[in-house]
Amino acid sequence: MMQEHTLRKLRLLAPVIMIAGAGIAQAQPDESERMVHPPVDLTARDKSWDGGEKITLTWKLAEGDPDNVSFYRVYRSLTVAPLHVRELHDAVSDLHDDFEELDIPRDQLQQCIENVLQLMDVQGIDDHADLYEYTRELRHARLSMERWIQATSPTNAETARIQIIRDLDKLDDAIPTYEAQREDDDSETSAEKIAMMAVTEPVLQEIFGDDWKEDWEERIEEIPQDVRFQLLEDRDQAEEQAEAQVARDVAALGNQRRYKSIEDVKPEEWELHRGKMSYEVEKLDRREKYWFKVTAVYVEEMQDVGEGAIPREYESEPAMTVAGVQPARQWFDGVRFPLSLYVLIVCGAVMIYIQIARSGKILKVRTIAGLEAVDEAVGRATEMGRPIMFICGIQDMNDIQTIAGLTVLSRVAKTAAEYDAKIEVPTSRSLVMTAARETVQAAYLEAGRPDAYNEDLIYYVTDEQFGFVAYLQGTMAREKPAACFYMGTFFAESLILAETGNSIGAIQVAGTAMPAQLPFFVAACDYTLIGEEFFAASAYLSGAPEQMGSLKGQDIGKMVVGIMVIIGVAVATLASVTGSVHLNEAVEFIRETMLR
Amino acid sequence: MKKETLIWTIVMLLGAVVLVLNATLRQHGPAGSAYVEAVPQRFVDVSDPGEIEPYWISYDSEEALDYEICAQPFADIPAEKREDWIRYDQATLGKYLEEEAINPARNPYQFSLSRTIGIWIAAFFTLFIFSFLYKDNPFYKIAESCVVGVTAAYWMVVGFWDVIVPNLLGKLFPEWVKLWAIPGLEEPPNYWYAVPLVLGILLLMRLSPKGAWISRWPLAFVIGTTAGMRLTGFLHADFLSQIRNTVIPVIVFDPTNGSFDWWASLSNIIIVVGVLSALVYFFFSIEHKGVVGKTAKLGIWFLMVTFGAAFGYTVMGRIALFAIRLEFLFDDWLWLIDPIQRRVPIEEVALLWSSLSAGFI
Amino acid sequence: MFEFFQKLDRRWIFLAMFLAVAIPIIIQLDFEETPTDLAHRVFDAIENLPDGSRVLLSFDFDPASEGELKPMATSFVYHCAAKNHKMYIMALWPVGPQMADDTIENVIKEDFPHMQYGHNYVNLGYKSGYEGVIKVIVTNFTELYSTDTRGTPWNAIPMCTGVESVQDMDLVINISAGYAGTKEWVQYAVTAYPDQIRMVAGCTGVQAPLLYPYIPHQLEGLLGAIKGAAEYEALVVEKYKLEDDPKYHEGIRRMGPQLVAHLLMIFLIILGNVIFFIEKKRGGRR
Amino acid sequence: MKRTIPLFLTAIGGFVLIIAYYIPHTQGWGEVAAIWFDILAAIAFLLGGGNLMKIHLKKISDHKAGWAYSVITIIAFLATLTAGLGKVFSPPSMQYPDMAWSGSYREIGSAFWWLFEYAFKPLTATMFSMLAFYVASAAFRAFRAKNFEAILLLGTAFIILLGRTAAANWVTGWLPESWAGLKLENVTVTIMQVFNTAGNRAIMIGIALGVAATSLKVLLGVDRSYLGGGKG
Repeated sequence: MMQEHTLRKLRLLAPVIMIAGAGIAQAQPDESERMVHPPVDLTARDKSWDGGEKITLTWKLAEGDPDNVSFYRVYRSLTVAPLHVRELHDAVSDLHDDFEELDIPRDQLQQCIENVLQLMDVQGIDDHADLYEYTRELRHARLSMERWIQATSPTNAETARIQIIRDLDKLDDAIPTYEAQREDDDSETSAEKIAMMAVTEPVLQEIFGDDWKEDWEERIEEIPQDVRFQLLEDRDQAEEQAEAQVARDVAALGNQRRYKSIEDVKPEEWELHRGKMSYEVEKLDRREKYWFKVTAVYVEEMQDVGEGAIPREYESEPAMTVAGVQPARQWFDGVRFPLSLYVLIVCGAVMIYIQIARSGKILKVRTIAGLEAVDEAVGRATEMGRPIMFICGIQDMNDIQTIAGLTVLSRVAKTAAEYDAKIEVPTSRSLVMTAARETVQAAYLEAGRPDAYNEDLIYYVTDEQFGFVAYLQGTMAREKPAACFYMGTFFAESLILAETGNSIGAIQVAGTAMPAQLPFFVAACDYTLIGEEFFAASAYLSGAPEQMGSLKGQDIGKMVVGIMVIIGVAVATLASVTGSVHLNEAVEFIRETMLR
Repeated sequence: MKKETLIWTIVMLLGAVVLVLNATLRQHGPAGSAYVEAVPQRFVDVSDPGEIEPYWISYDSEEALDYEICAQPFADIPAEKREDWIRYDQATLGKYLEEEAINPARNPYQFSLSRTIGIWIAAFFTLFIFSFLYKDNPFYKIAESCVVGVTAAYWMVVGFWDVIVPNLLGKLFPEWVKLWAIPGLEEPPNYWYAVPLVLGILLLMRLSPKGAWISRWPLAFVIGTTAGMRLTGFLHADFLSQIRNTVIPVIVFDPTNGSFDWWASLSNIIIVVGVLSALVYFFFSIEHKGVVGKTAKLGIWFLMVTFGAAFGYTVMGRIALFAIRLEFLFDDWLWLIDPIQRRVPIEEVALLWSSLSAGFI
Repeated sequence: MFEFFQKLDRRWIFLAMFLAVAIPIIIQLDFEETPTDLAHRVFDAIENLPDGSRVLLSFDFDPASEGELKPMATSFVYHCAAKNHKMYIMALWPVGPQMADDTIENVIKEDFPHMQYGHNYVNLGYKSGYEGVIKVIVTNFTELYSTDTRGTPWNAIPMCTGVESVQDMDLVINISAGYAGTKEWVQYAVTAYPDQIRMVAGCTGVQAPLLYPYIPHQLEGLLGAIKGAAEYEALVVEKYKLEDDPKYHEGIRRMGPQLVAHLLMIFLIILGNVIFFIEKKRGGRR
Repeated sequence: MKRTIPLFLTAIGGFVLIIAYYIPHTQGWGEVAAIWFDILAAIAFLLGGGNLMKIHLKKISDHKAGWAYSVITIIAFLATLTAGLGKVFSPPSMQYPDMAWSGSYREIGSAFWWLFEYAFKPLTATMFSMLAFYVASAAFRAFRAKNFEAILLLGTAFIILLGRTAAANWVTGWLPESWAGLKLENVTVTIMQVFNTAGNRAIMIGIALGVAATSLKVLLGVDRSYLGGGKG
């Protein structure tokens, strides 16, 4: 049983790597032909002002880039964080796929792997209880596989062998990390378990005979006490030894840290000019320390592309980071810093203008065609003695358009109350019904006619879009409202409503910020408030000077857009014309930092 | 008016006659019939007597071979250790006939009355809704009343099972919910979810005349959080990202050979000009006169092209929707066409037509 | 005659539209499809993935848009299954899982009976929260999807072990009929992780114009409306020799009525304008 | 008091979420708020559903015109509600066959599924498909070349309508390869990618600003019409 342990050491050290090396060497017999220079001065630092999952790497480009370098391969040290589970699983399932693909007969070997996979799938490999079983299977699989690779005749496809060896390497990466994790957890590692069993098994066998496995647990009392004590002592000792061994292994791991490649990156043109490039490693765990290495890789162009051929790759010596870097989380998300500036500019402008308006200065704004129609429509409804229909979209209160629709409703309801017209508000959401009742009630109160307010005219129909529309279509055809307002979020129903309204000859005013529905409202309604105009409508309609301030503020926002676009386009065009490195960096800065 | 009623009565009678003929002249039962496949579902609890949690597996699965209890016939398993029911999967007449020819005694496919009624109801609902295109009528009103009732309740049910149970009850009282609704739930209680519960109760205070004012609190909370989320969300997603996308060079060179790419340059110029001019249209502070007016006019042109494009695209979708409704009527209900060959050969339709025309002659 | 058209009762238009769609359906009129570049891009995105890749399919539509989107769903699922991709099916729309079940029933159960639930495909079901769902699952699936629709815990689903987030998917396919749909996926998944998440989408005609700005950087390919579906279908049919299986011709079949109806629309626009100009002329003379 | 507390709640809720957006630690709060909103909306169903019942029962008891339709609505409503909440004919989940309530409420074969499949689905889909008719009549009536803007609108629609079917091939299929850019299907793509992109971008930017300003007005209490009666 101690064999297992030796195996473990073996795996960590020589033979496989030798085999693997041999395999790859066979595929690339003339590696010495080409020397790729490594990148230099690799530095890693925590990305500041982020959520603690990014580290920025910077390195000087390798000598001979771009002619002799196709790309850079970035590696990062394996963590002992949850990632290991996935790596392990990936490695095993890759192996499994290899065997499926190669059409190897279902011998013991593949059975082993399948058993492992099944174990992992069913229990999840976090389950400590199955650890022993599981690692044992894995070890069997490895051993058999190595034998198979050694034994296979040269007629076997070379690529297949290389593939398997690569996958074995991956597995090799994965297992120690996995065990190191166990070590960290302070639970029994598989090595310890195995060592303990190695001590226990012969004793049990001696006492209970060959079929001791069957029922030793029940018969454990039958073991003489002194033997039991001795056994426990031995087990403890074995565990200690194994633990020490694992610690040594882990330490060895630390020295020859395991890496995995995360991405192949090419320098941008301007980076080539600068001779320096950087890369942001994402998705890191802020509880971990990371080491990185970067190599330069040259891929030879293939002359004749045959089935299954692997292009030759020449990889340089790595540039490595010496100290581990731990990503940290800051209290402010720096990526969003420019955003906060825009928010401040836009909101600040709105607030300042509101303040200016409150101080009594009259702000001039242009007229919007659809808005005069509002009073006209209400007036006509009164004349004709028919109701007004107001629909504030089909979305719930968590849509700002619904809220904007309600503010328009407040104004329409006030006018209606003054004219003594009947206003009907069917809603498609319960919360909107509640809010609309508040709104209309307030409007009636403001108009000095709280008694005329009838709660039952503001009612809920159904949440379903087309159920709601079916109801509206029927109701509009029957009640023939003189004026219809559609203010809020609308989807496909826009045209059903507008066409029905049109067929009964109602004045229709629509306002929405749904670009897809605007054409239908534009085509079938009398007036349409397009996009931003819809949000502006409430300010116009209220007539309150402070509301006008918000419109001025919005214009400042549009000016910011204009300035940014013009500067950006100018710089981008200059960069495109001149090909200047600095200008390209500037464009990059504008796009990726200022407008992120 | 009377004449119209008469015409409609005749049309409807004729329709009914055609339907009856279409139903009766079919060789294999009335048109619009639905067929199902009965799939027995059998489960066995294979947990050991000592275990608290039962472990159920399908009696017919491969896994069942590992357990001794499944070696005996299903009926012999103790009643508390087994559960079974029949699941009815959608099937087609073609499959039914195929199986009937080979193995009529144990045909898993069968006629389904409930689903046949369903198809007929669905077909009538479809016609009722379309009838509104002629004019409002009692049939449409029936369909309208049904759709309101059914859909309102539908969303309430969805809200209950998909929101209230997992996200409110499941967070506050996981142990209890686990007992009856979500057996697999393994979460510690999260008492933060008492906040929406309290807000919800405040909202319901509206039902009592005195408590109406307090129901504004949850509403205020909702509106506040919505405003907060949308403010940053829109500025980030739409405002910034659209500016970023517009930062493009207006003179473009082909990256492969360095020659001037007039097409890409032109498109980029149009995009930049379009965005800026359309934005000028939305300016509120300045009247649309002079240069501003002209630019705004250009902006409107861009908007109009955008609207036209959206219109053209949308038309496609609407027609496809209508086509699928007609396919439902012609295929599932009337069995006039059979585009995906779900039934027996089409000659039946020919038979129907010939007998119909024979009837008329 | 002119008077009749001038005051044309819209019910005549309705009748014309009805006939324009109904007749081609009954006589089963169809035309050859020449796929455009966008459809090729979608097809290639799926085709060029190595076999057995992980693909997330989000079914964000309901029966109301089945006419346009179901043919796409069918072809997407067929294509992924034929390439042996692992399909993770989810939905941002409450009825999405049912749409998914229908498609699974029609495609996988019938044509790929060997595919196993949990190994080759899984239906993760619907989660409420619109784009909120996307925001969460781009970094962590299990936070929302602790189980699939059948109640199997995430870790017990074989194909889900090792999957942490949307970033682990090799491709996201979104079939969307509106909010929340492709736009939200682009905004909150692709834009947030441009290097990790690739996406193609099929959408309704209404949405398509709004999504064009995202092509090709954020969205590799886009199938717009039934036309897009038919083009993509034509590619799948050609590649996998499905000429004899009418199930995969739904989009192509539906282009017949589509064409006639479009021609009718064009005729109506022209007619409307002719009337308008005659009116103007007469009015001018008066 | 009746007005101040709601205003205060609005402002607090909004500003907290705005600030939370910038702090890595709290960036998830927006999602929590969204879930809470869903819960609140689901509870509000009681108000909406109650109101629905009230209106229709009132119609029935008053024997208003068309009260019989209200009876249909109420029957449909209650039947669906019972079928769904009670999971009628809905088999248990496969993992827990002994727990009657463990299955999905919309399992195929259940009563709720039946209502969905044969009532909900055909009714809503048919309603949706009526748009095919309305689109036609709108095109006939509204798409007239009254001025240059209208010409642009209908011209674009025209090209897209043609370009998105096999008809495109008939009209411009004869053009030689060197003129491929003028083929209708390519013109369609150009319109979509250039003009449509520009127009939509401007609309989207404008909307974003409108949303921001409206939100701000709500948070600052400048706009508080939704808060109901009472000056203050």
